[in-house]
Amino acid sequence: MKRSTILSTLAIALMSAVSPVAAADIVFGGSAPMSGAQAEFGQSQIDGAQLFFDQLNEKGGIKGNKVVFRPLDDRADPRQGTLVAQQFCDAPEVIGVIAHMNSGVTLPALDIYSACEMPQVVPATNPKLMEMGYKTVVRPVANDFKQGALPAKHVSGKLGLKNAVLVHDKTVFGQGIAGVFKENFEKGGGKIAGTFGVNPDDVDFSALIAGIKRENPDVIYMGAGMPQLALFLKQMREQQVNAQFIGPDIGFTVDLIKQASPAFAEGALLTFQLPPYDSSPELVDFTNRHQARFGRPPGPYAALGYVNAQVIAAAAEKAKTFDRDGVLAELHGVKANTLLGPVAFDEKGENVTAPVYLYVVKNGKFELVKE
Amino acid sequence: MALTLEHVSKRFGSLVAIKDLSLTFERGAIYSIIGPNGAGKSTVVNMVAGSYTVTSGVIRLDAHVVSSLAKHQIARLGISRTYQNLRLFDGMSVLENLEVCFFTDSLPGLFRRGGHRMTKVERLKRCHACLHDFNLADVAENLAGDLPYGRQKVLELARAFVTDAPVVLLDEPAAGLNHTETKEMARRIASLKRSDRAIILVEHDMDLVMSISDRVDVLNHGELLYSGSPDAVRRNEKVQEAYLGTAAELDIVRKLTEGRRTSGGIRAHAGVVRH
Amino acid sequence: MLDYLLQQVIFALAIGAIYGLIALGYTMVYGVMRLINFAHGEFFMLGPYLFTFTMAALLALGGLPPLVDTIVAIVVSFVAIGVLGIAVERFAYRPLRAYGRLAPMLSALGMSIVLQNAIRVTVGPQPVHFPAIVPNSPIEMLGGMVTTTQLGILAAAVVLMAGLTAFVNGTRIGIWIRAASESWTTSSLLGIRVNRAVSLIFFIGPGLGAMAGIMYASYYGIMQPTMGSAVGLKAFTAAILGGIGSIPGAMLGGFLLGAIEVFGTAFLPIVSGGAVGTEYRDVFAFAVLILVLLFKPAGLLGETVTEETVVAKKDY
Amino acid sequence: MGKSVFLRRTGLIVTLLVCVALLVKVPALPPYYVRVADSILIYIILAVGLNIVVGYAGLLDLGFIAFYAVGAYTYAFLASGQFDIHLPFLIILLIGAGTGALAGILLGFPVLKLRGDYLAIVTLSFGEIIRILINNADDLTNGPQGIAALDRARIFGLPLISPTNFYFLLLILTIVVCGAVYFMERSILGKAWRALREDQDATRGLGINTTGLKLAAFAISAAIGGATGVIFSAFQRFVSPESFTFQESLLVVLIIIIGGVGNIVGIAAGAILLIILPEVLHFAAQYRLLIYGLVLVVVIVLRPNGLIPPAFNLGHVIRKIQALWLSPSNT
Repeated sequence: MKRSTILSTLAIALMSAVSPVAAADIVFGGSAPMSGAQAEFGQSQIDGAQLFFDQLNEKGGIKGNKVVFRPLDDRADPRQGTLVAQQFCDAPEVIGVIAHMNSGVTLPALDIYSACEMPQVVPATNPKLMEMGYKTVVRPVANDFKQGALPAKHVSGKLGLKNAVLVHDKTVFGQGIAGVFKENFEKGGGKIAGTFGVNPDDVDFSALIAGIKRENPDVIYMGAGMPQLALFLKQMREQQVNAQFIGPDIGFTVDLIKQASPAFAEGALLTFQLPPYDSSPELVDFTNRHQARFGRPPGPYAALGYVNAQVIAAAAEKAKTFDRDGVLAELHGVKANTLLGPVAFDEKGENVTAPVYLYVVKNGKFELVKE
Repeated sequence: MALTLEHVSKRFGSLVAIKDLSLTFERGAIYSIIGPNGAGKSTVVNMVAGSYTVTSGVIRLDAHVVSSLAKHQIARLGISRTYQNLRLFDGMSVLENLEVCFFTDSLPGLFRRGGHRMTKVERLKRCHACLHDFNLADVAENLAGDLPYGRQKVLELARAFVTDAPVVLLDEPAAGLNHTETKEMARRIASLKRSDRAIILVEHDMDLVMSISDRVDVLNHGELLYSGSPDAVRRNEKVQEAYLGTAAELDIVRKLTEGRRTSGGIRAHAGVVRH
Repeated sequence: MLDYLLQQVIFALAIGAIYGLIALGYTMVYGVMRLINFAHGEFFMLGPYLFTFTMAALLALGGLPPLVDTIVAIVVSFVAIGVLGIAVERFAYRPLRAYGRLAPMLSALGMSIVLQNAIRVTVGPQPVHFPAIVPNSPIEMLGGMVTTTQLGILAAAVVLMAGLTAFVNGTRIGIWIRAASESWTTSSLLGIRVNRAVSLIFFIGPGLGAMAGIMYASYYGIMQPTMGSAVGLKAFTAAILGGIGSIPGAMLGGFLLGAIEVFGTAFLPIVSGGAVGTEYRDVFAFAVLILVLLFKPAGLLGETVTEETVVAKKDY
Repeated sequence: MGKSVFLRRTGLIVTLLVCVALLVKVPALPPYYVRVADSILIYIILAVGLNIVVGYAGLLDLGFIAFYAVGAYTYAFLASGQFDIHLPFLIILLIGAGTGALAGILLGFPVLKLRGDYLAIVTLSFGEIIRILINNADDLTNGPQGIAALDRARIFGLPLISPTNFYFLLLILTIVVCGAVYFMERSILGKAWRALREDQDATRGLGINTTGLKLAAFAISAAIGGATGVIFSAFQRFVSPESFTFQESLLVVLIIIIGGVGNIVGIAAGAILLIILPEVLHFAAQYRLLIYGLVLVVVIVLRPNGLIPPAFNLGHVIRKIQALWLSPSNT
C-alpha cells in the first residue's frame, strides 16, 4: 500500500517536472554539470546563457516572443546526459539546445539530438565532436586544436623556448589539448622532455614537480582544470621551477592569480576564446551585468555560455517558423556579432573565425599578448 | 581404524596449551575429555576439527593426515562438531540448517570429488528423517534463531549427526541447559552411540560425563593426566587431587560445579545477545 | 639523487601527516562502531570553511591580536565540528545500530552528500583561496627544501596524535573508549556508558578531521566543497592500510600512503624506465594496499582476525 | 469468504495492470520516460547481480561497477571500428558475461581470505584500478576519449534503435536474470550462501568449501554485471571511463540497501526510487543533490531494513500470483 503511494507520488512529480510554458514562449534548453566536482564550470556556463536571455527579454525577446531558458543538470555523466537529451527532444516547445559542456557527455547525446532534429550549440571543445558528421550542430567557440596550437607557436617561435614538459589530468580535455600543444610545439622545432599524467582532483604536485625540475624544462604546458592549474603553478614556483607556465582557457580567471598568489602567477601564459574583458563596451557591460545579476564576476565559462546563447538566439531570430525545423534551417547560416566577435560556420559547424587569444599575467592582471 | 592424535602440541604465542598429547579414539564408543578450566579440552576439539592449526604432531583419521587439511576438507572426511556457544544459522529455517550440510554432496560432479550427486528428494528425505529422530519435525520451517535455547542445542546436535559422520565432536553439549534438559541430552547422546561412529565429548557436567562415557581422558595443563573408564577416573587419586582437589575440598568443588550450571545460563544469554 | 630523495621524503611526510590525521577519525569510529563513516571527509572539509567564517566574524568584531583570533577560530572550529559530529551520530547513525552494518554505512554516505551540498549551495561550488596560517617561507635543510608550513603541519600532526594516544591510553574516558571498542556488550555490562564513549568519539574524530582540514587548506592555499570526498577516501585507505581500529595504525598508514603516493609519482617512471607513467600512481597505491592485505589481512597493525582468534574470542 | 474473493479479484487486477503497464503502457510513453525506464531496468539487473554477493553471501563489494565496465568495453572492442571487429550483439552478450565472470574470479582470488570491511576496501581498489587502467590504456581504449560510434545492436537481423527496443530487451533480461537468481536463491547454493553470510566458520565446519562458494558468488554476479555492461554500451553506442566511477558502485549498493537487502522486489523498488528521484528533482536545480542526500538518510533511518519488508519477497509475490491463477478452489 505504502509502496504504491510512494510510487504514484513520484510518478506525479515526474510528470510535473517539466513545467508548462505559455504557448507563445520560445524555449531553449541548456545542459552542463550543475552538481558534483565540475559544478562550478557548468554553472558558470548556464549563468552566462541565462544572462543573455534575460537581456534579450528586456529588449522584448525574439520578435516579441518571450524566451525561456531551461537548464538541466547532466552531472558530467554520459548516461545522465542521454536522459537530459531525450527530455529536451520530447518537449516539443524546446526548439534549440546549448549542450553539453563535457565531450564525453556530448558524444552519446549527439545521436539523440540529431534524431529529433534539435538545433544544438555545442560548448564542448573537443575537435572530434564536429568530425562525426552530424548536421544539427554548430560550435562558436574555438576548439582545442586552435587553443593548443596558439601558445605552442608563440613559445617555440617568438620566445624561442625548445624544451617542454607536458602535464595533463587524463581527461578528454586535458589530455587532448596537451596533445595538440605537443604536436605544434614539435613542429616548431621544440622537444618534449616528458609527459606526466595526474588525477583530475589532485592538489599535491610537489613530488611531481621535484621530478620535473630534474628535466630542467623551459616550458611547462598543463592541460587540466581549476584549481589544479593554480596549485601547480604555485607549487612549481615554490620549488623555484622558473619555466614558462602555460594553461588553457579554464585558468583564465582571477582565481588563478588569487590562488597561486600574484607573485607566483606572474608571467604565466593562458589561452582564452575572448578578447580582454575590458576591450569592448559589450564585454564591460557583460561583466557589470553578471556582477549585478549574480553578485559575482563572471565565472570561468560564463562568457562562452553567453556567446552560445547569442548564436542560438540569432538562428531563432532569422527562423521563418518558431520550431526546430525553422531554427535548424538557419543554424549553419548564422552570421552574428557576438562577444567573441563575428561568428560564421563552416560545413562541419565550426566557427570559421573562432579566435583564440593569448594572455600573460602581469602585475596581478591578465594582459593580452600581441602577436 | 580410528582417530589418532600423535604427539600433538599447540602453542598460542608463549602459552603452551597442549603438550605432546597422544590419544586414540576408536569407533563404537563415547569418549569424554575433562579437565579443569584452561586444561586445553576445547583446544583439542578445535585442532581436530581444523579450527586451530596444530603446532607440532600429527592428527590422523584412519589413513588420512587430518592436521594438514583445511577445515572444510576435514569435515568432508567425516569429522563433524558442535560449538561451545551455539553457532547455528539463525536466519535460516531449522530444515535449511540441516540441508546445507549436504551442499557439497548436491553439487554437479565437476565441483564434487567422488560420490554420487544427491538429489533434492534424497536430501530432504535425510533431513526430515533426522529432524524426526531429534524431535524437531514440528519446527522444521521455523527460524533456528527463534527456537528456545534447549531446542537450539538439540538442533546443533542434529546438524552434527545428520551426515552420519564417523567422528562427532561435541563441545559442551550441556552448557546452559537445566537439570532436566541435561538428563535428556545425556540420554540422547547415549542413544546415538553406534559401532561405526566415535563420539567425543568435552563437558563440565560430571554426571553427564560419568553416565554415558566409555572412556574418560583427563587433561591438566595441556597434558594427559589419566585415561580410563569413568569408574577408574572417579577412583584415581591423581585425578581427584589435580582436578577435584583434596578430599576435604570436594564438597566445595561440588557446589562450584552446581554453580557452573547457572553461570552457563548467563553465558547462553550472552550468546543470544550476540546476534 | 640523494637530495632528490630527501626532498621527496619531506613531501611524503607532509602529505602523510594530513592523511594520518584524517585516518584517525575513521579508525576511532570504526574501532567502536564497526562503521565506515563516509561522512568523515565532510567534517574535514567543513573545518576550513568554519575557520574562515569565524575569522571573518572575529575580524569584524575587531580588537583582538591576530594570533588570538587564529587560536579562537581554531578552537571554535574544533568544538563546532565536534558537536556537529555528535549530532550526526544521534540523528543518522544511532537509530540504525540494531540493523547490521550496511544501513549505517549508507546513512553515512547520505550524510556526506548532504553536508557537501549544503556548503556547495550556501558558499558556492568554486574553490576559495585560503590564507596561510603560518607565514610560508622555505628553509634549506641538508640540501632539501622545507617550508615552514610543512614543518608546522608535521609538528601539529605529531602533537595531536601524541595527545590523542595519551588521552586514549592514560585517561579514564580514554579507557572507556578502548573498552567499548574491545567489546560493546561487555562494556555495557561493566557499567561503562557506551553511548557516552560513542559521543566522545564523534566529538574528537570530526574535531581532528576539522583540524586536518584547516592544515590542508592552509598548506595548499584553497578550500572547496569537494575536497573532503577525494581526500577522505585516501585517508580511509590509509586507515585500512595501517589496520583499521588501531590509532598508531592510522598514523602509520597515513605516512605510508603519503610515501607510496610520492614514490609512485617521483620514482615509478624512473624505476620502470618510463614504461609506467605518473598516471599509474593510484593503481600503484591500490596495488600496494591489496598486497599488504594479502599478507596482513587486517592491515599492518591491525589485529588479524582468523578463525583461530574468532573461536577464541567467542568461546572464552 | 466474500472478502477473500474480493482480495483475489483486486490481486488479479493489480497483477494484470502491472503486466499491461510494463508491456503496453511504458513503451507508449514519450521516449524520455522510456529511457528512464531503461535506466531503471539496467540498475535493477545490476543490483540483482550485486545482491548475490552482498545480500546472499554477505560480502560487501564496493567495486561492482568494474564488471559492468568490462562488459561495456567488451562490446566496444568487438562491435566497433576500434579494432574493426563487428560481432553480432547476442554473441557479444555471452562473451561479455564470460569476461565479466572471468574478472569476477580474478578479483575473487585475492579477496577470499579477507573479512568484512577489508574485503570492501579491496573490491573498491579493484574497481578503481580497472577504471584507471581503462583511462590510461590509450592505445587499447582511447583513454578518456572513450570509444564512439559503436555498431547498432541487431537481434536476428532486427536493429535495436529506439529506447523502446532496448526497453523490451532489458525487460526480457530483467525477467530472465531475476528468475534465474530467484531459483538460485532457493536452491541449495542459495542456502549455502546464506549460511556463509551468517557464519563463515561454521559453514566451513560443515564441509563446505567457502572459498569456492565465494568465487561462485563473485563469478555469477560479475557475469550479470558484464552482460548488463554490454547492453549499456550497445544502447549508448559510446563508452568512456566516466561512466564507471566509484559513485556508480555506491549507487548500486545503495539501491540494494534502500530497497531491502536480499529481496528482489525490494531491489526493484530501490532502483525505481534512486533513478527517478534525481529526475524528479531537476526542478530543485542546485538543491537537487542536497535533497537527494536528505531523502537517502531519512529513508534509511525510517526504514533500516529497506523499503520493502523482507517477507514481501519475490517468492511471496509469485505464490500470490500462482494462487490467483491456479485452482480458485485452492483458497
